[in-house]
Amino acid sequence: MAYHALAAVLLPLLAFVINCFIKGKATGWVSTIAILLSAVISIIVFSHTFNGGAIHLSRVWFTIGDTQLYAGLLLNNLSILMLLLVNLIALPVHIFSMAYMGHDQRYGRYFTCLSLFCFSMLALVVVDNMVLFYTFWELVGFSSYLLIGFWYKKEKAIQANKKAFIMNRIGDVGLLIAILVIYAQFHTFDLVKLFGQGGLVSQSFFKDGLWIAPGASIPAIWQYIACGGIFLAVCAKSAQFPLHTWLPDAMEGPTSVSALIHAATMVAAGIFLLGRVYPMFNTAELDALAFIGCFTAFMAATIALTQNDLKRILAFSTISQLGFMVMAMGINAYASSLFHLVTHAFFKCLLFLVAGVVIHEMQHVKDENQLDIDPQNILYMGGLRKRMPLTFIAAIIGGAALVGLPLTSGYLSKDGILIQAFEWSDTKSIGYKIVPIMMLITSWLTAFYVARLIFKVFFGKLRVLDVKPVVICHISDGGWQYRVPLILLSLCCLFPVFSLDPLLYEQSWLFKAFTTADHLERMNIYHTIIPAGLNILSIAVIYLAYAIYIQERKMLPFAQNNWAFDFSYNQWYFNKAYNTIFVKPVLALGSGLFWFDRKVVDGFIRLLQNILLWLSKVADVMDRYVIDGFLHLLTAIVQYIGNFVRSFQTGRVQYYLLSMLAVIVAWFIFKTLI
Amino acid sequence: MNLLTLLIFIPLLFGLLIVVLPSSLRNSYKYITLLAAIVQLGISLLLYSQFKTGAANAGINHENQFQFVQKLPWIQLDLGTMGKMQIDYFVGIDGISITLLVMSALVMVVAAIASWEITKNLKGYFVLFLILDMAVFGVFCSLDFFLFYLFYELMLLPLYFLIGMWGGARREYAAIKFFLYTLFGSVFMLLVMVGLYLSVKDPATGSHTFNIIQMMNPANYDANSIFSTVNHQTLFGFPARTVGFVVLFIAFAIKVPVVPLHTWLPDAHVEAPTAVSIILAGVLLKIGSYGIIRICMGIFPDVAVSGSFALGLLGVISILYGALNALAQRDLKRMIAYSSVSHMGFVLLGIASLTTEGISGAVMQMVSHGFLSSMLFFLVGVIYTRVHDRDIYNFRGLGTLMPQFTVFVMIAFFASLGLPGFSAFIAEAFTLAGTFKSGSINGLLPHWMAACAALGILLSACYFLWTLQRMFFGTERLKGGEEWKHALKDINWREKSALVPLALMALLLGIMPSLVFGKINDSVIALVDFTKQYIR
Amino acid sequence: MSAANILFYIMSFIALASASYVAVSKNLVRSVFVFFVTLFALAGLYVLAMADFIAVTQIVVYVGGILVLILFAFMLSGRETLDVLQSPQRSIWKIKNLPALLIVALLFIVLFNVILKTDADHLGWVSDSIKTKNYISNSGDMTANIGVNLMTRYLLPFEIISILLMMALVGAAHLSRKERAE
Amino acid sequence: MISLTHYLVVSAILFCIGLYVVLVKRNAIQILIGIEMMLNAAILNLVAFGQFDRHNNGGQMFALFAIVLAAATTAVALAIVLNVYRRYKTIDPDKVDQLKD
Repeated sequence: MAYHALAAVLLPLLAFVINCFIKGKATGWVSTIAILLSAVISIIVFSHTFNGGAIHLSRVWFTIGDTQLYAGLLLNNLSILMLLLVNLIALPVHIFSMAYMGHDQRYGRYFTCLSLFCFSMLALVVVDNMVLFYTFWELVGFSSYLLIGFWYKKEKAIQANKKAFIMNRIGDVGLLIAILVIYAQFHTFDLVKLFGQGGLVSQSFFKDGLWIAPGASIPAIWQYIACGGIFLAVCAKSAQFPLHTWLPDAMEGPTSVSALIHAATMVAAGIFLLGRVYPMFNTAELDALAFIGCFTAFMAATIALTQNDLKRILAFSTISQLGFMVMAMGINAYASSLFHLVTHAFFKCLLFLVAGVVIHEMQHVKDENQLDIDPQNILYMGGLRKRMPLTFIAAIIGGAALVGLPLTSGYLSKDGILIQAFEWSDTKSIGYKIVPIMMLITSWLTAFYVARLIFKVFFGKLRVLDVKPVVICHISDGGWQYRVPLILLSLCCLFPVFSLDPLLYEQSWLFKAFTTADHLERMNIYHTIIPAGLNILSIAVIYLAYAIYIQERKMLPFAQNNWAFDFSYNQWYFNKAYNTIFVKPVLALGSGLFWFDRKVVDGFIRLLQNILLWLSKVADVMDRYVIDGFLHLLTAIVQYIGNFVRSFQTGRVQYYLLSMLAVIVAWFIFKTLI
Repeated sequence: MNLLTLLIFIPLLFGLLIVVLPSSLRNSYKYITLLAAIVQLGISLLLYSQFKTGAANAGINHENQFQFVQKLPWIQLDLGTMGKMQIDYFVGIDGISITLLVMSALVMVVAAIASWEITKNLKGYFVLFLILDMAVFGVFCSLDFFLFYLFYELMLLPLYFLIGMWGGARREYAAIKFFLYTLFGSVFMLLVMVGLYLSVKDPATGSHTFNIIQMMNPANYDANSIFSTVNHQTLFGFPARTVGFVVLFIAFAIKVPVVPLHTWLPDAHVEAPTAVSIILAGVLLKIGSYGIIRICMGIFPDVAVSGSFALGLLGVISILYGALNALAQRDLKRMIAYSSVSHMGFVLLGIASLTTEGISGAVMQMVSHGFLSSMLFFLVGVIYTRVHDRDIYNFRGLGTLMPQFTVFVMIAFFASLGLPGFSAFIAEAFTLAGTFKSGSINGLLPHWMAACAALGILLSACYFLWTLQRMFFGTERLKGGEEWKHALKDINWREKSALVPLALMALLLGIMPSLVFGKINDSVIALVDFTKQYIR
Repeated sequence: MSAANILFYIMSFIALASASYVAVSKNLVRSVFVFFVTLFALAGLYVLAMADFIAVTQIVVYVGGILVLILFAFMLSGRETLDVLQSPQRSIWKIKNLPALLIVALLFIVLFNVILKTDADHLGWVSDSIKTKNYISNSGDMTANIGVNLMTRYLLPFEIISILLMMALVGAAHLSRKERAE
Repeated sequence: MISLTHYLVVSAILFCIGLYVVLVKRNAIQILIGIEMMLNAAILNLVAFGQFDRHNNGGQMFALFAIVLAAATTAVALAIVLNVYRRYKTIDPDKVDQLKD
């Protein structure tokens, strides 16, 4: 089976390599067939090995010093599930893309990148050691970078992909540091050895401020730093506070990409990472995780209330739902978290594809009528339910799943999380109650913005007509490439896929696969009251939205000019704050250091140089005027004497006589005087 | 004929050929040079394939474990009471040199291809180029300190002229700066070399020797000599061995370059012609770090151990400082030059860790940076030859105009910023792993150094991505308008033939690091064992 | 002071003054004629030194022979010499004559010094000659004595001198002969 | 009786003047005059000392010879001067700087 899984991973790579060398429509088919085969294989693998114990296959990759590095596959429930999930999401998205990107000039490049992403993502979920994990962790970020910036002439898109990559890099650095700590501590990168049953991590313990592992010890702070690094990685990849701001911007990429990468798979990688390294965390760290997730969920939901960009609303909703999952991890609801990951992947992908169809049609309207509108702005939409019924139904199903209404998959997973959150808070002090309560509120907020979205888009009348009264409208559900994925995903959003009992999440096969405990009794009141209360209130909230947006009643708290609205609309001012707090200071630091480099370091060198120059000038002056001057004086004297003497040396006989006489006289004088 | 000797002196033969050829055949010079480089590459690959691994071939401080050794008596003077002066022509390689040899040979081929753009005074250029080529290989192979120094100095002169005569607008300034910097370093190196010579005696002959490997053995030092390992002599009030180490380290650190001795690098790079930039970044910087491993650590392991904290700190400072500086650049070439400072900081950090992972990572980084920086400078050269401008702000949307070029730029940038799958990732990750492990294993470097150095990876993403976004994406807008648009043709086959091997090597080493690690492992383990005895 | 002394001073003054004039004069003709005066004055000094025959010879040979020869040469050398006459140099004390003057003055000082040191009046043989009355007084028979000595004691030098004189005259005649045009 | 010293001094002065003339003059004839002066200074000395040799008349005799020799040299010298003049059209000895034809 391991080789089957390997084949499933490598098929998209093969497609990527082929696509690097071919052009045109064939690329789409290559990629789609590859992912189709991969999906089929992964279904086979899944059916054979799920709940069948882990398969671990590894080969020596290379040796460094005396450490051997292995490359291998680790197929346990988690990775098999993810393998299947990624393939099942990727397949409809590929089909969808063939139509959605059909008219793009760089169609081939798109599928090349998409295949690269699928390969990286599939590899990420099956690899068995930290180095390879990091490798593919970053490669998914890279392919996401490529795809966000796919329309590279769009200024916003390239700003967004830069931002996405850099924010992900922050997380990567965190993960890298965590890996370094783990490696220094346990001398291995192997996930099984580290985090498996009775693995090295579970053998380690704290003592006297040291983190002691078999064979090494390190100050305890480094355990916290490692976990902090992992949190950072999770926050970056899964768009959690404080590193969430890249995800809304990433919506600049093609919608199909958003559906695959930024809704279903890549952003879930953070949760997957948490699942992989779960034994690392101690209680305090898990609590921190819960608070991060809770806060993110709430914050993103409030922001989603006021956004007008269709994809941005969905992006914030993704952040919010990811917050749910992170929180679930934090409250020890490991299985629920993964359950929600899977259900969320389906319904969010569905919603994005719906958005894709809508935006595609709006773009048509825009192009055909030469309107100056943003095709993603929901304020221009409306009344689409009659023109695109299938899409409408898909949106209703997806929305219901997102809100968590009964009979959908979302109901099962989300309610499970909420119930466990309440149970968890019971074991803690009263302050921890804030977590489940916030989550409840978030759920209602979710209901509100989903309702708002659907009402604005599909109900009422087409508001484009306000801009230009007469428009040509060819709005429809589109071809089979649109319909098939929508139907496929819609089906996956319904309860039977996960559990035969539409009301009890505990009965889900998926939940059972990850729960070690056998007792699934409904232990307390929460199991009844929460789903009931939640859904009744949710429906009330939806009615409220209906009242506001369809019946257009004025409700005071929803005025568009108070501070709360601004706060939400501007996404809590995070972008601005980050710009002022981090980006500008770093750039300023860079410039400052460059100044330092030029003026101080180089300046010091130049000062030395100047001193040398000055010294040499002094030496030059010395040389020229003192030493040389002395010589010049000498030569001048000699020259003068020479000139004087030369005046005798005229070739005249008499002067020779004179000089002879001079000698004689001198001799005489000499003799006379002495 | 010894293969190494052949490898070293082949450029000289071809250089002589160029000297002899009349100027009317000047168009053939570049082909001759390319041929020389390719022959060298062939020989180095042959060496690589014949290179034996295993603990018995580790090299480092065992003379008989070196491979392809050639040892000929060269200068032997009877100095009467001072004993005999013994200088050998002594070349040989171990695991640390072999990968660098192959890397240098490939970079030289690329540099030869990049030399196509040179138009004036071809004879001088190519002869100097080949002399430089010879000196570089000589440095990597020589095991006699005198020979090493000779090649080391021989490198300097051609480079000075290559920058000073074929460089950009401020070439004289840059050339002089480069020359003074490196000369400053090597002059002091000479002093230490003589000191070492007078301290070390060859046990076999009993006379003083320049043999590097003999210098590594503490037993070979005279008890009363200046660098004696037994009696701790002092020099200006400092321990003599420390002074010796620091002086040698400064000489090599200037080459690496380590902050704060780096300021020659941006100027030299900016002014140098593309081919020289490639050699400078691809090969010469490695000579600095190679010298630190082979000479500083080999001869003064005790000081290297006690000073490793300072070395590591310098490495971390180089990483962060170089990266932040790169962030502030407008000149593309200058930015890449600063990124070199940052990346070479990893090498120093890895060496300072004195762990197998760290040193392997450092060697890997040397090889990887050799390929990647060559590629980066070649790419800058492509733009520069077309429009004679390198200001990042003057370009926008090059991706539309030069799609293939942009693909290579993206490969080079992402490989440089440590994208997994490329060599730099393996190098940096294991350098950091070694650094971090050092805190737990030998306690030389504190843990936080690795964490700080990891920030360098983040910063490198910032400046590379910023450049990518600013120059290559977006709608096209050029300072030179239509004129530039016509000038900016996509890369041609010649440029591709230089870029493809580099990109492939970066990718290959990222996927199969064993190509490097397999050859260097034994030597690295031997080096770590050799230094371990000094760790208290 | 005797009359002889006064005569001596007068004569020597004339001789030296005229010689000086010859030295400084730029006029060749004039200097030649002033040179006569010098020679005459010198002849007077010879007389005062009891050598009247020499004085006569001096006048005959010099004035009659040499000076006439000089004048002839002067006349024969023609225009060149006259050019010199026509362009007398203005400054007498030219700087380039200074070294010569200096040397000459120095030489004079040296000579004067030597003369003073020698104290010629009290040289041994001079004192002897005064003691043995072997000095010439105002007797007037010295010419005969010269003639006898010339023919006896100094015969050989006399003959050699005469041959020399003849050779010189023949040579001079030969030299000043006009060359045939070739 | 006039003191010998007086004669010697006069002779010395005369000699010096003659020497000066020889050194300074640019004219062959004038140089010749200078030489004659120096000769006369010598003759004066001979004559002056000749007073104290009554029997042999050595001084006077050699004074006589000297006068004759002076005449001979003058004759030859003047002949040369004339010849030189004929060839070079000058009697400035400085300008006579070619020995050959």
